Amino acid sequence: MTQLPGLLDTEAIRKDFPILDRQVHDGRKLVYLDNAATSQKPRQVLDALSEYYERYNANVHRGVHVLAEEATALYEGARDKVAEFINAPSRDEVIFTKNASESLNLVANMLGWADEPYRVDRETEIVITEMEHHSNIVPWQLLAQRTGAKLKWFGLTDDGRLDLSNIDEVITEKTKIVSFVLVSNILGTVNPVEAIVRRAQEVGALVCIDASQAAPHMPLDVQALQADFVAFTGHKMCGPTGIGVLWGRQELLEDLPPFLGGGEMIETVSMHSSTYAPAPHKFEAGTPPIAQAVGLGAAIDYLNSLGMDKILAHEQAITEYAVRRLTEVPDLRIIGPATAEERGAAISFTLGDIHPHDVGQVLDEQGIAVRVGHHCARPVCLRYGIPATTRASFYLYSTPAEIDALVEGLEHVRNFFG
Amino acid sequence: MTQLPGLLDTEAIRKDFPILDRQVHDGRKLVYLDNAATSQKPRQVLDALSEYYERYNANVHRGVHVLAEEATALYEGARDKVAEFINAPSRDEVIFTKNASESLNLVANMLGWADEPYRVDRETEIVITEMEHHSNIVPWQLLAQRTGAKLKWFGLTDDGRLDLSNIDEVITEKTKIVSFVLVSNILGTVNPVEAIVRRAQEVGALVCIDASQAAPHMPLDVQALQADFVAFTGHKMCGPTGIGVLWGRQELLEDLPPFLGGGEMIETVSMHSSTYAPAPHKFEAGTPPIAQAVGLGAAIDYLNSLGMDKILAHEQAITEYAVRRLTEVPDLRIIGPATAEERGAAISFTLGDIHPHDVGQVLDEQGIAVRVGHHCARPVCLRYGIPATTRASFYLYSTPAEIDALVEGLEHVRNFFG
Amino acid sequence: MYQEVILDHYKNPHGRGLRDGDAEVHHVNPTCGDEITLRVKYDGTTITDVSYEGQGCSISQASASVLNELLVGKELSDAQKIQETFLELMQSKGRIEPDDAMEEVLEDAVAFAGVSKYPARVKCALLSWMAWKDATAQALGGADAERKTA
Amino acid sequence: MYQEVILDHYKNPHGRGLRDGDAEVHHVNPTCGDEITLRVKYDGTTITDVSYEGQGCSISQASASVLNELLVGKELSDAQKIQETFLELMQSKGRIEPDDAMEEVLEDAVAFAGVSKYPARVKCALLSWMAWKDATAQALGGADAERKTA
Ligand SMILES: Cc1ncc(COP(=O)(O)O)c(C=O)c1O
Ligand SMILES: Cc1ncc(COP(=O)(O)O)c(C=O)c1O
Repeated sequence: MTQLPGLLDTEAIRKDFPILDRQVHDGRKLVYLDNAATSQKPRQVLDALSEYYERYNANVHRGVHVLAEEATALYEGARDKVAEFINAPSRDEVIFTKNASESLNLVANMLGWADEPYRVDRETEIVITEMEHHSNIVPWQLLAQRTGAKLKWFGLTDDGRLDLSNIDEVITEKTKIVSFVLVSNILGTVNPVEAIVRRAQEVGALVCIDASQAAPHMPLDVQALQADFVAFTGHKMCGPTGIGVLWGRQELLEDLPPFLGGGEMIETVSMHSSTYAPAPHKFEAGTPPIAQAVGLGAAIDYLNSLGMDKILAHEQAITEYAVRRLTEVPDLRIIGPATAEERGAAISFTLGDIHPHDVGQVLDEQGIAVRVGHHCARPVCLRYGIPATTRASFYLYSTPAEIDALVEGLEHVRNFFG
Repeated sequence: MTQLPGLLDTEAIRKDFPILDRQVHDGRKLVYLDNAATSQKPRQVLDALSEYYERYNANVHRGVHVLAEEATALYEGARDKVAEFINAPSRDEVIFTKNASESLNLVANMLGWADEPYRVDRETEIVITEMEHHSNIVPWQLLAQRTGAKLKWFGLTDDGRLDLSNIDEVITEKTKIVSFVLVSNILGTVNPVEAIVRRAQEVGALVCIDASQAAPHMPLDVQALQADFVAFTGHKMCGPTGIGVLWGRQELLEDLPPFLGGGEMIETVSMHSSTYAPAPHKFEAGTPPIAQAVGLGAAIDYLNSLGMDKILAHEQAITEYAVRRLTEVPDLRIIGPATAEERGAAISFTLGDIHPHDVGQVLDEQGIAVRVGHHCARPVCLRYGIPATTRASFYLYSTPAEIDALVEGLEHVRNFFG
Repeated sequence: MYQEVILDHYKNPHGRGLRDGDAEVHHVNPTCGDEITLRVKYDGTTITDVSYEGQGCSISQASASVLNELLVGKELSDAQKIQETFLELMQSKGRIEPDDAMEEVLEDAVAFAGVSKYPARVKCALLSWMAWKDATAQALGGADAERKTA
Repeated sequence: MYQEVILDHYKNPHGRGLRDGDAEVHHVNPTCGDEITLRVKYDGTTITDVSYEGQGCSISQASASVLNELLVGKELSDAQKIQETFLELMQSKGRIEPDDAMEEVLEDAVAFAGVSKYPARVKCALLSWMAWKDATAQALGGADAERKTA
C-alpha cells in the first residue's frame, strides 16, 4: 500500500463510517469519491442524533419543562461549538439555516431590504466571480433583478484561478457587496482572500465568503478572514443534511432587517406590528433544525478530535498524490489548477472526448462514486468550453488505494470507449 | 384505568417511542403533554434516519453513482408519500421546506415578487386572522410593509372562534390572499374552511391554509379543502426536525417566481441570466433536507399504519375527557372553545391568578410537561386580556391516565400557591 | 447498460450533421449539459430526413443515431408509435423486458432497455426523441413547439 | 426553586405600586409576557424609592419585591454591587453555591440561587433588575436607557 507522509490513520477512521463498508454492484467495495457533493457521517454523529430524539426531543426556547430545557441547552450548545470552530468573536453571530444556499440567500435578502448604508439599489453594484456555485450566483442575480443593482464578476485565468488583474475596475466605489467562494467546488482553487478583502474594505464594500468547501477541510477563522459574512453547510462536514450556518458580524446582524418572519424570531407581536429578537434569533424563524444542529455539533467534535490541521495535511497529501497519478492518465485534462498548490481536495477533469456521463457510469460499475456534470457551476464549464466534467473529491477517510482504484478505473473507461 | 370508546392501543404504541419511558426529576415518569410544540418520534422514524445515513447517504439528483441514485429515489419517494397523504393531484405540487414557517414565508414572497394577476401591492389587501401563529402573521406583516398592501384580519369571538360576521367587509375585491390556520395551536379551534374559501373564491383571492396542527391529527385532503396553498411541518407529526411542506396548486407553482436561488432550483445558469427548473424543484434551492424528508416519509408510513381516522377518533376521545376533567378544576378557565366540538387536541387555560410560568414549573416538578406562554400567538393573549396561558396538548400516544395526572398536578399547583 | 449496439451507434452515428429541414429545435439537458440541435424534413406526412448536431454522452448520441435510422422514411403515424413505445420502455425503470412485438417496433432501440434502470440517464436517451417530437409539432403546425425538455 | 422566601415575597410584595420618580421604564419579557413598569427616585446618588407595577410569575414578582427591599436607601455604588452580584448568581447555571460573603450582599435574594438552574426563568428573576439598571441610567443621564431587555 502506498504510504504518504501526513496521512491520517484511515484504517481506524473508516471504522467510524458504516457506509464505507457497503458493497455495490454485486460485491464491489464502495470507493466514495464524491465528498464535495456531500460527506459521509461517522457513527458519533448518528449516535448524537438518535440520542437527541430518544432522550431530549422537545421544541426549544420558551419551555419550562425538563425536555425543553435540555433540548434548548443542546441546541444552543451546538451554536457554541460552531462559534468556537470558526473562531467567532461571539456566539450570537452564528445563525443556523437549512443549508449554505439559504445562508447566501439570507445575506442577499438582508441587503435588499436594508436601509442605508447597506441598501443595495440601482445605484450600486454587486460583485461575484465566474467560479461561484449556483448558490452564490442566483441569489445575487435575483437581488440585482429586483433592486436594479448591477451584477459584476471576476473572470478566470486559463489555469483555473481568479483573474484579479482588473480588480480596481471590478470592485469600485459603487460596490456594496463582494461575495466569493473560498475553495471552488469544481476547480478546487483556493482563492486569495486577502487581496479581495483589502480592495473591498478600501471602497467600503461588505464581503461575504462562501466557505462550503473550506469548513470541512481546513481550519476556518472568520476573524482572520476579515469577512463580514461566512456561509457553510453541515452535510459536507460530517454533519446531517438540513443544517447550514451563516456567520455575520454582530453590528451588521443588529442593523440588518430580518428575512423570514415567524415564531422564534420576534420580540413581541401584535396584529399591527412586531419587533424582532436580537440576532441570531432574528434570523431563525420557526422551529429550527434542532436535531440537525446537535448533529452538526457532534460532527465538529469529531473533526476536532482528529484536528483540522491534520485533516488539511491528510487531504493535501492525498490531493498531491491524486494530481500526480491523474496526470499520468493519457488524454486526461485537469480543469483547474494542475498542481496541488493552493487547491482543495476536489479535482475536475475531462478524459479525451469521452463524455463525463460515460466516465462516471463506467466508474460506478466498478464501485467508484464520482460526480459528473457542471457541479452547480455551469459558468465554469462555459468558460472552459466543455459541457461537463468528471470530479473526484476526497475527504478525511480517503486513501491512496482509492486514488489507485480511480486511476485503474479510468484506464478501463478509456479501453471501453476506445 | 379509564376506558374511553375510540382509544388506540396506546400500550402497544408507546413502546414505539423510546422517550416516553424516560424518567425526569429523580424517577418521575415523563407525562408529555407538549405535543402541539413538537411530537415525539417513533423508533420506525429513527431507524429510517439511521438506515439512510448508514447505507444510502449521497447528494440527490444529477448523480450517476449508485448511492446518488438510491438517495434520490428515497428523497423523491418521500415526496410521493406526502402527496398521497394529503391527496395532492400531483407529486410535483409538494415542495419540501425546512419548516412550516419557511413554507408560509415562501407563499408570501412568491406573491410579493409575482406579476399580475397575483402581485400583492399597495392597491391590494391581505387577510389573516387574530388566532394565527406568529409564523402566519409576521410574513404577511413583512409583505405588507414591503409592498404597501393593507393587512386585515378576522377577530375572535369570546368563546375562541373566528368572528366571520363581517366576512364581506374583511374579504373584498381588493383581497389577493387569505391565509388562516386550520386548527389553532393555542385555542384548539378547528376553523370553518368552507365559508372562508367560498368568499375568497367569490372575489378571486388565493387561499393559504396553515395546517401545522391539522396534518398530524386528522386526515388532510388538499383537494377537499379547495385551498391554493397548504403548509405544515414534519416535527409535529412524528417526523424529524428540519423538514416542512408547502403544497401548492400546479398552475400557481408554474406561474409564480422562485424565492431562494441556488443549486437544484435552476434549469440553466450563465453569469448573465438563469432559467428555473419546473416545480417543485424551482422552490428547493440547495441541498434539500434529504434525510429529513426520508424521515418524514417514514413518519407518514407510521401514521398510515395506525390510520389517520383512528388517530382523530383517539384524540377526540382524549380531548373530550380532558375538557371534562379540566372543567372540574376550581378557578380553571379554558381559553378557547369550552367543549370538545370542532376543536383539536390542544387546550389552553388559566388557573386563577397563578401565572402560567408557575403552573408549568410546578407541573414539571411532577414530571408533567406542558407549555406555558403565548404559544407564538400573542395576539390571542392580547385579545383575551391575559399575559399567557398554560397549554396541554395530546397526541396518538396520550392516555386518560396522563389527563388524570395533569388534573392531580393542577390541584397540587393550586395548593402550592394557595 | 452499454450494449454493443449502443456503442456501435455512438462510435458510428447515422445521419449526423445538419441538413435542410422544415423546422429546427434546440434542446438541452440542464443536468449534464447535453445539447442537441435537430431538424426534421417532411414530404406530406412522410419523414424524409432527421438531421442533428450536438454534444453529449454515448447514450444521447447513440439514441439520436438510432432515431435517425428508425424514423427516416417512415410515415408520421408509424414514427409516433415508435416514439411512444420507446418512451414507455425508457420510463419503465427496468421493469419492461422487451418482447418480440416490442423488438419489431423498436429494432436497435431495444438495446436501451437497460438504460431505463438509471434515472439519471433516461433523460439522455430521450433527449433526441423529445427534440424530434417538438420539431415535428413545429413543422406540421402543432402546439408548444418551443418547449424545452425539463 | 420555590423557596419559602420567594413565596413570601410573591404573596406579600414590598413597595409595589407606582409612585413619584425621576425616571420610568417599561420592560417586557417577550417569551412569557411578563411586564414591569418601574420608577426610580434619587436624592443625589442615594436611592430614595423604587416603585413598580407589573404582571408576571412568582419569580419576577418576588424578585421585584426583593429588589425594592434591598436597594431603597442604598448608595448607588452599593446598589450596583448588589445588582452585579445578583446578576452573577443568576447567570451561574446553578454552579454558584452562595457563601456567607454573598449572603451578606444579597440577603433575601440568595433564595434565587436555585432559579439559576432554570434558563427559562432566569429572565423572570432579572426583569426588575434590568429595569432598575436602565431607569437609573436614565435618571442619572446614562446611555441606552431606552433599551428593552432581550
Ligand atoms: C399553527 C402553527 N403554525 C405554524 C407553526 C410553525 O411551525 P414551525 O415552527 O415548524 O415552522 C406552528 C408550530 O410551531 C403552529 O402550531
Ligand atoms: C462552493 C459551494 N457553495 C455552496 C454550496 C451549496 O451548499 P448547499 O447545497 O448545502 O446549500 C455548495 C455545495 O453544494 C458548494 O460546493
